[in-house]
Amino acid sequence: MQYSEKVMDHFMNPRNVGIIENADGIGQVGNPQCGDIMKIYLKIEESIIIDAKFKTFGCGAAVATSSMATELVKGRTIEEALKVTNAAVAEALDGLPPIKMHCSILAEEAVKAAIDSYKEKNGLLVEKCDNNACGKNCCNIHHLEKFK
Amino acid sequence: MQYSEKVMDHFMNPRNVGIIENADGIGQVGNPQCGDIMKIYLKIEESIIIDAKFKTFGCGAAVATSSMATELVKGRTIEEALKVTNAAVAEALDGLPPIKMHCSILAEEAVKAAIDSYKEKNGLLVEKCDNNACGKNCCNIHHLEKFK
Amino acid sequence: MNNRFIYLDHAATTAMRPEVFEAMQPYFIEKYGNPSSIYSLARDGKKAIEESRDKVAGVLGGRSDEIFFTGSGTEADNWAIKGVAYANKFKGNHIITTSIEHHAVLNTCQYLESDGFEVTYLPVDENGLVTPEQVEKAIKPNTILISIMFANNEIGTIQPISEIGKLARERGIYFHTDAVQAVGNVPINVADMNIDLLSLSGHKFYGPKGIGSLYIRKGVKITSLLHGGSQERGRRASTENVSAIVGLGKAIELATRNIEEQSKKLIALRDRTIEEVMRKIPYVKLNGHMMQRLPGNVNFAFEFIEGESVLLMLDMKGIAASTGSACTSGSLDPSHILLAIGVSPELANGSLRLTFGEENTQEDVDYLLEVLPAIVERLREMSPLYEGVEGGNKSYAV
Amino acid sequence: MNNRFIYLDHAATTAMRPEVFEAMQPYFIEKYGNPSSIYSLARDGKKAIEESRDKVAGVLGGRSDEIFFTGSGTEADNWAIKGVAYANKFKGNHIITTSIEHHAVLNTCQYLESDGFEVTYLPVDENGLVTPEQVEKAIKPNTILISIMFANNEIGTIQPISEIGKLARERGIYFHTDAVQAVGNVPINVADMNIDLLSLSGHKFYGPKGIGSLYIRKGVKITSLLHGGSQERGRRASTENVSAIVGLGKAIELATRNIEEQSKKLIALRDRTIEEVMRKIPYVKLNGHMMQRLPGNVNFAFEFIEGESVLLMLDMKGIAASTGSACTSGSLDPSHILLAIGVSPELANGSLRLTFGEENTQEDVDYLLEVLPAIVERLREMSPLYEGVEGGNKSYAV
Ligand SMILES: Cc1ncc(COP(=O)(O)O)c(C=O)c1O
Ligand SMILES: Cc1ncc(COP(=O)(O)O)c(C=O)c1O
Repeated sequence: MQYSEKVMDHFMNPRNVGIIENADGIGQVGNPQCGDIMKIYLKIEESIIIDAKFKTFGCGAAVATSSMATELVKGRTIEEALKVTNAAVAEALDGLPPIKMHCSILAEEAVKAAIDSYKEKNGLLVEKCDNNACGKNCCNIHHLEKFK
Repeated sequence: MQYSEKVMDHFMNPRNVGIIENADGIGQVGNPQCGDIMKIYLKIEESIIIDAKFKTFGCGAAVATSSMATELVKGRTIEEALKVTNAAVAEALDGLPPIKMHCSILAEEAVKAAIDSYKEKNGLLVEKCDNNACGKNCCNIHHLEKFK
Repeated sequence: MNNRFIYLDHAATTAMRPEVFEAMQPYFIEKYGNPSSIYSLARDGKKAIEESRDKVAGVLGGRSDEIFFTGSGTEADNWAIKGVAYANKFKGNHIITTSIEHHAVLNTCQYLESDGFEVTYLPVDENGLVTPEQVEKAIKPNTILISIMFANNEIGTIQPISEIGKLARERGIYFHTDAVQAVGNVPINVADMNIDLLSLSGHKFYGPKGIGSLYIRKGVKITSLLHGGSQERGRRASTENVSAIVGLGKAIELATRNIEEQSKKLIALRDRTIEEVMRKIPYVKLNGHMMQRLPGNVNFAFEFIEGESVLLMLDMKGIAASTGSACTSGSLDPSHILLAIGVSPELANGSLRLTFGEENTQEDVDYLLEVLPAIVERLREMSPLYEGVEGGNKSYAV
Repeated sequence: MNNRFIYLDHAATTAMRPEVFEAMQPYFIEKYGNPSSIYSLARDGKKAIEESRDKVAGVLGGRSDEIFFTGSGTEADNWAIKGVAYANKFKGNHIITTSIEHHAVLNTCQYLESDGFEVTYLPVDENGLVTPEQVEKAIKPNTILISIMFANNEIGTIQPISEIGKLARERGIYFHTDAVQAVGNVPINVADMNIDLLSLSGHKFYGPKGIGSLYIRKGVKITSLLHGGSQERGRRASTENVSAIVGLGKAIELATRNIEEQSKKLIALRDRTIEEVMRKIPYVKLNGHMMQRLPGNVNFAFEFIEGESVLLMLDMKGIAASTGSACTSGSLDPSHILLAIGVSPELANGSLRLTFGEENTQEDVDYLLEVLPAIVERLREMSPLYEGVEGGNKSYAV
């Protein structure tokens, strides 16, 4: 395992660890059997993410991608935040080892899930995802062939 | 291949190389396909081997065993010489590597063949060997299972 | 950053002893001759190989002509199992092993399954033990080989090898043991223990990497794995790796010279670590057997956190350790060994293996005990699974 | 005894270059971490392995992810042939090779024959060459693999690899070449030459013993030979032999840096030796091709004398050489290679192989030319086959 310095920095000094009381959106993806759980809390005012926090159970990359994802979405509109891809998270960390790319997907999905929960609470959710592989189910992500 | 010092001495400074003109007995065993030919010349007077010489085509052990065999039979009666076994030749050389033991057999057989030729010439040969494996045929010796 | 460096991963590999390196050195540049050659340059190498073979034979209680050098422990395992399987397939096609073998054995057995062999993977109890009775029950008329590891690489559990050897011998079934983790740590005698084949690997006992050995009892029917030249009496081809063979010989000699004393020392480090960690850190489980355990092996499962994170933080503190889980092996699945002893997948993800070796001291344990609790606490603080646990909600699923 | 030492057996093995040893040294004791581990200690080793892989790929003209490290050239050969055979057995069971391969290929093929494969051993001409036409004619609908050595280890003959590669590729048949003797001596490019698999061995080009490599073109279907851990991207298990891998990378880099210049130098030594020996010594035959020949390879057959005796006498004069015959290999049969090029068994017994390497000089050749004729003469004087030959009776059976 060769992590970039950026990954190690975000692992050893993670930004935005913690919880937000009365968060506007909370998203949790992954499960402990797969070895990673990410829980992201968002504070949203007028469609702008004014604060983001996370708690993560997982490997170094899982912590670092959570940290980076929260950094990347803070201050953005939810529409902008929805466009933060896993690739963008990985890139912002100067890359991830191939077998750790799934962590960046998890981070992307955790942000989406948190925004979804915000939208749902506020009656904004138009389309429902009924595809099991869309990221609600960690084990599907983990075993996507392209990350093997 | 690890030869004893004695073998190397008898190889580098072989005793009794050469031919005896008008020899009383000449024995040749082996064949070039097998990689060894030994030819032994004996000068015999009143059943005593008063001189022995050899020519050998073969490996270090073949030369050394020829050298040693001629040394061991010189001055002996033919009856005594017939009792010089391959083991005795090998022992006198401080041993031979297992895959080279066949050379000592060849030396024993070359002496026997030379004495046979002497006996035959002098009408002394009582029993004839009609067993192909008795040493007249090199290839049988070389492939004796116990030396593999 | 931290200047301290403490290596607690001796089960993964060990640093070569300086004496081993010194023994090897002449064979790199100076005495480089091919040992199969006849000229003087080659002679020393050839002699050195045979001396090394004698040492290995002496340590294992076998004969020198029963010792064969291989390119690794993995090769020894592959050779033993495939070699016996293919040489005896007309006698039978059933192999017995355990579910906690190293992948060098497991994957070889799985390969053989794809080629028509039948393999029984015996389950183990919560401590990682198989019983001779289990083995006995699994034997069928077509059983040709029993392969059971001497000691486990993750949890350190030592199997009842003598008893299994005895019952295998009584039934005329070949018995192989992967002793890669055991050699140099626990006494072994292939004759007393009725072992037919035994694998070992140099770099696990302060010897070189890329060299192993397979003990093959005289008379065992086995085909070659590497075909080619007539090295190793025609059974394992390839130009002899003289320096590594010499190094292995030296290393096994040194590792077994004071094995009891060394073992006592390691047990002291191990037992104090176990005791203190369990006292200082809540929600932790010791994996493996309490007594039947390699002297230097400790394996914990910490709840609510994931193993790689612990390793990375330990590394930042100058401690090298490993986990039975995912990340080290390039696979994302939790350890098959921990699952086999009944650890839940979530808990298996939180495992930490500490394996002590000859240079470790009680000061190292002091330091470990100083930093580990804080690391575990810090990661738990970050874990969504730990939220509210302190308030009594003990565990999610142990 | 003699203080001079001249090594003329570079085809058997070579002394490690000091630079190679230096490159390896840190990985014996200092940077001993298991490259699969995640802590810092392991990182250097892992990086060094990948750098070495890049070097090998660069030299061969392949991609880094097509290079796999093995424990030897023999392992690479075994893996290539068995691996392709078993992975493609449902496509076909026919393999084409030559009668002059190294035993690592020949014995592997023979093993496969015992397991239901069909092998064609192509004959060679008197110079040791196979033609692409022969290969083409031997191809059958069930042919899955062609394995033809790049250059021969005894007689140095270089095969028309590009042409064979081309026709194999056109027909979708895998092409393996044992390049153990060629790497570092002649330029190789796996892409240009349409090579699918290529074996090499570190100790033949001033690198360490006990390390080799197999090039496997992306997409080639091949099963593993060593099953176990997920090293080498899951294809070749076992803890990486870091120091040896680093050494191999360094060695291949150095051996191929000035390959043309070095080759010219060796050819000069070779050709002068051939010319002068044939001029000075009667009743001698050059084995192998005059032009399509490894730069450093000389192979003579002397009539009336036996090879081992020549070697021993050369050794006493401080010259290390080898013979294609019997004694070196632990077998008593004459070289299968010499027999295949039509040398009679008796003459094959009198062969002498001299293989030059980087440290040899024209002075070495001077010395050889000084001592060799006398040795040959001396042994002929001792040989019963030579009796009376000088008087015109030229030869017994060439
Ligand atoms: C129990 C066990 N068997 C086999 C092996 C394989 O040994 P190596 O990696 O030296 O091939 C190892 C270590 O990796 C091991 O711990
Ligand atoms: C042509 C050829 N192939 C394969 C080998 C086997 O290589 P190693 O002995 O390094 O396994 C050799 C040398 O011994 C060789 O010359």
